[in-house]
Amino acid sequence: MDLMNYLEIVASLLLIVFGVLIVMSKSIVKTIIYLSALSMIAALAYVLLKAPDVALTEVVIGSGLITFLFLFTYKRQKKVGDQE
Amino acid sequence: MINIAAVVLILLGLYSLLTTQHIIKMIVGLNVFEVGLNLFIITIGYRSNGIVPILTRTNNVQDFVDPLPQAIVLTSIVIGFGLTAVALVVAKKIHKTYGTYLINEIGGKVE
Amino acid sequence: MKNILALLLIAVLAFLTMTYVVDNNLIPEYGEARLDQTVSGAYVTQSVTEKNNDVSFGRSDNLETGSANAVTSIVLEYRAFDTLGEVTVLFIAALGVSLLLGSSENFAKRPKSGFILKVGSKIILPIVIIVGVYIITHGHLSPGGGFQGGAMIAAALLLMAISDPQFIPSIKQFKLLEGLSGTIFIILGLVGISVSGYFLSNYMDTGIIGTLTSAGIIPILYMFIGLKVGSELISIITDFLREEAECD
Amino acid sequence: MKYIVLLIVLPLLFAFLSMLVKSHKDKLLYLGVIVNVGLLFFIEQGEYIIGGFSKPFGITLVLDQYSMVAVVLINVLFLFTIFSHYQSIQKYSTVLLTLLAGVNGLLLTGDLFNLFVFLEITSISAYILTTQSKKYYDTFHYIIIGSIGSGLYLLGVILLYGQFGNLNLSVIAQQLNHSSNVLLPLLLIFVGLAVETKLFPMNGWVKNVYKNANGLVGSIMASIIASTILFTFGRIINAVYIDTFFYNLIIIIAVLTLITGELAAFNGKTMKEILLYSSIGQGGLATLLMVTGFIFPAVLIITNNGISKLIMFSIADNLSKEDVQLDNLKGKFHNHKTLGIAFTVASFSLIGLPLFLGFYAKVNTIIGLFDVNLLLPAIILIITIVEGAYLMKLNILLWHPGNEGEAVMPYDEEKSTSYSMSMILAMCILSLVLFTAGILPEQYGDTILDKPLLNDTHTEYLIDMKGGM
Repeated sequence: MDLMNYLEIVASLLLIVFGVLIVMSKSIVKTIIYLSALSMIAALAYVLLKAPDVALTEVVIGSGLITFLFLFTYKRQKKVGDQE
Repeated sequence: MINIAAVVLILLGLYSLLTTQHIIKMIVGLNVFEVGLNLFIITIGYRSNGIVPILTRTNNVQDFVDPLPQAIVLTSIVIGFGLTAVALVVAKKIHKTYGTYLINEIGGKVE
Repeated sequence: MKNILALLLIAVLAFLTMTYVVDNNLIPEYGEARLDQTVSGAYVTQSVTEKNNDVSFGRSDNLETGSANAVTSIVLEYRAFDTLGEVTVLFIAALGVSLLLGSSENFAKRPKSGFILKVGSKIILPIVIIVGVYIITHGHLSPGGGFQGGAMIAAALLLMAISDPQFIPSIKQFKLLEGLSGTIFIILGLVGISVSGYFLSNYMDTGIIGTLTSAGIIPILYMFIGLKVGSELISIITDFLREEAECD
Repeated sequence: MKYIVLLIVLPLLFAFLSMLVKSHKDKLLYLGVIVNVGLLFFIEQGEYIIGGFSKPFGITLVLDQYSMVAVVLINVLFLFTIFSHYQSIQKYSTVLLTLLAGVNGLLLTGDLFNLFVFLEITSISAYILTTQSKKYYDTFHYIIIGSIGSGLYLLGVILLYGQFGNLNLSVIAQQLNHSSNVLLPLLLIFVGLAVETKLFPMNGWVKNVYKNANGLVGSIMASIIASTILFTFGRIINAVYIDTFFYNLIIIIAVLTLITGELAAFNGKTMKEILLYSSIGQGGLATLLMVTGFIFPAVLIITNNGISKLIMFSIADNLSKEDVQLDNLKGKFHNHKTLGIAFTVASFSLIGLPLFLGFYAKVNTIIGLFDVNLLLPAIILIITIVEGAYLMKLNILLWHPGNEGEAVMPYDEEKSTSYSMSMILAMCILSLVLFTAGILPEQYGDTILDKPLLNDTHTEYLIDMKGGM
């Protein structure tokens, strides 16, 4: 058990924790932020799995742009203000 | 290790997709599913003593991890982004038409 | 009721997948993948068409792809047709987004940005763009490539849009750029037919592996992919920024 | 012609070009479709490699007899669809071009991951096309189910890669033997494709999407995409060994799809409802034939269904833009006699009456299935009677002369009576095809299929694809 193994375990646990948080969370904004965090941790996992190309893509697209799209879609709901 | 987490993410994403009432959260569930799927694909090609599949002065191609799953995931992530963008725009349009993101409320208004 | 059904379905899938993943000899166990049993064995030594035992950085020349990054050589060489499909998916997505959101010229009034954001983004912006361009041009040598670099440049533009409320990207030029780089990508592929008889083949000299000018057609293709992906993402982002206005 | 890849690449090239010359988008679409149909005259069978890397390393395009029939059928149907509905294309011409590239890719590619990419191209184009009806919630439903389907498909493909170390369908098929355990990957691939094949538990989306579709989208979904996916499905199912459990499972699902689809069509209240449920039923029938290995009857059924559904969906949309109750359509065909005859020919062919292609297809199906067991042909015969009942009912209603004393519906009362010459021409040609293929099946078989009438098995039918069973 060297450092990499511990990191892998930590990353796996974090992935599952954030997955559960996404499923459990009631607030949509929180869900979106958790999704961004999940992507970030997935990128860490990609680095651990020796896939830097994929990690780079996941950070920029999965964690960055997708979060932006989600937030910009959801922001409208707050303006109309008739939900939940 | 990570492969089990990936399968759990796939299942969590599916569960979230099937049970939630909120359209945005369905798309989030779809994304969780995709993240899990992509992670799983990468783990198929992982070698615990492998190295990053990029040739430098100091390494040898024989030690590389499997690069093909990585290439597949690159494609898959970009495709997932396109899909998410389209789904979100349709969600926006739904909100504009029905004034809500909740499926049970839309169900009443569609008929 | 629906939840129970979903749980049941997922339990079945979980059982099936877990039996497959954990402890069987069907797929390689975690961390035990073997290159010699897959097609990747030939990809990394670049010996698909002819046997090639020794690949060493800075010495081997005229390899099949000449790209030091094995992922890049798969994405743009062995499975380049997938990449064409991939940019097409993004292309349709961008097209669909702009079709659905209409063409209102109004942009959302974005909130005024703070001092730190304004100044910070001015400092960060050129760095992000330079890194993006670097990633695109070094796609065959280091991690990254057209997709990542293009997405980074798009993200830089997003940063600009957030920090400066007056900033409105001109979508028309990006649409033109998108179509143009897609067309050039395909034409570069079609040239392959006339030169070597295969669509998207690497018909240029691949040079010495590890140098910037190596890998023949790959850096050129990646440049156009970068342009295309960047402009597609920018047009998606701009459409999302724009629609904000309609609902106010 | 050596360069089959042009069938996929040229539509894409035109799609990208249409971004540059926005004002001539629609002309590029026509040009692209016509060029593709023109290319069909030069194609030759064989296996073509892309990028110069032979299989399993590179991506290959497979053009055997099976995909030859499929490509010819789909491209020609696409041409007819475009020209009979050119008014409703509007700004969707680029999407249609990418759709054309996507379906050609699906039919031709011999690589499982490449197939996923084309599946996504096709389905995203389809999502965007279905938004034309402005029923966004239905489109959303379709997007979600379609994405789950393609995700599961990808999972199945990657498990196959883990097992066999490559992604080429025919190479994997050769490596399979009777002891290989490929149940889970195949199940996932099957479920993934079942969404688009409209098989039993996965076809909830079909109803709403089809019901609101206009003529263009309806014909494309019911005729072009449905046939393409069935052809793709048939290729995968026949290339790989299927173990008995899986085989029986798919047969049960296919039969259930057939029965539920046709019964729902029998109970259909509107014209489009009848047609869409009948599409589901025909999809089940074609799947059943594919699984049991009767490729030739399956191809006939898909061809027959593709042509008939194109005619019927186009005319259904032409009769009434809104999806009205059947009674309001009484005697409609007296105003459009030509279209009425085309519709009747299509529905007769769908039932399988003699003189039409459908008869040939159904006879082949039933004779073939007698070899499997007696239950399946019996089910199909009963279903054919049900099918005949509702389609005859529909035809009688539409040709109804009106009760005595009650005037036949006045001529130009409806605003929906607008139809174009090109549409009438297209419908006539297509129904003529159904008719000639029906009276001269051997001719048709020799020229296009080049195959004896009966007892063909997939092993001799799909070149280079060895399967078990």
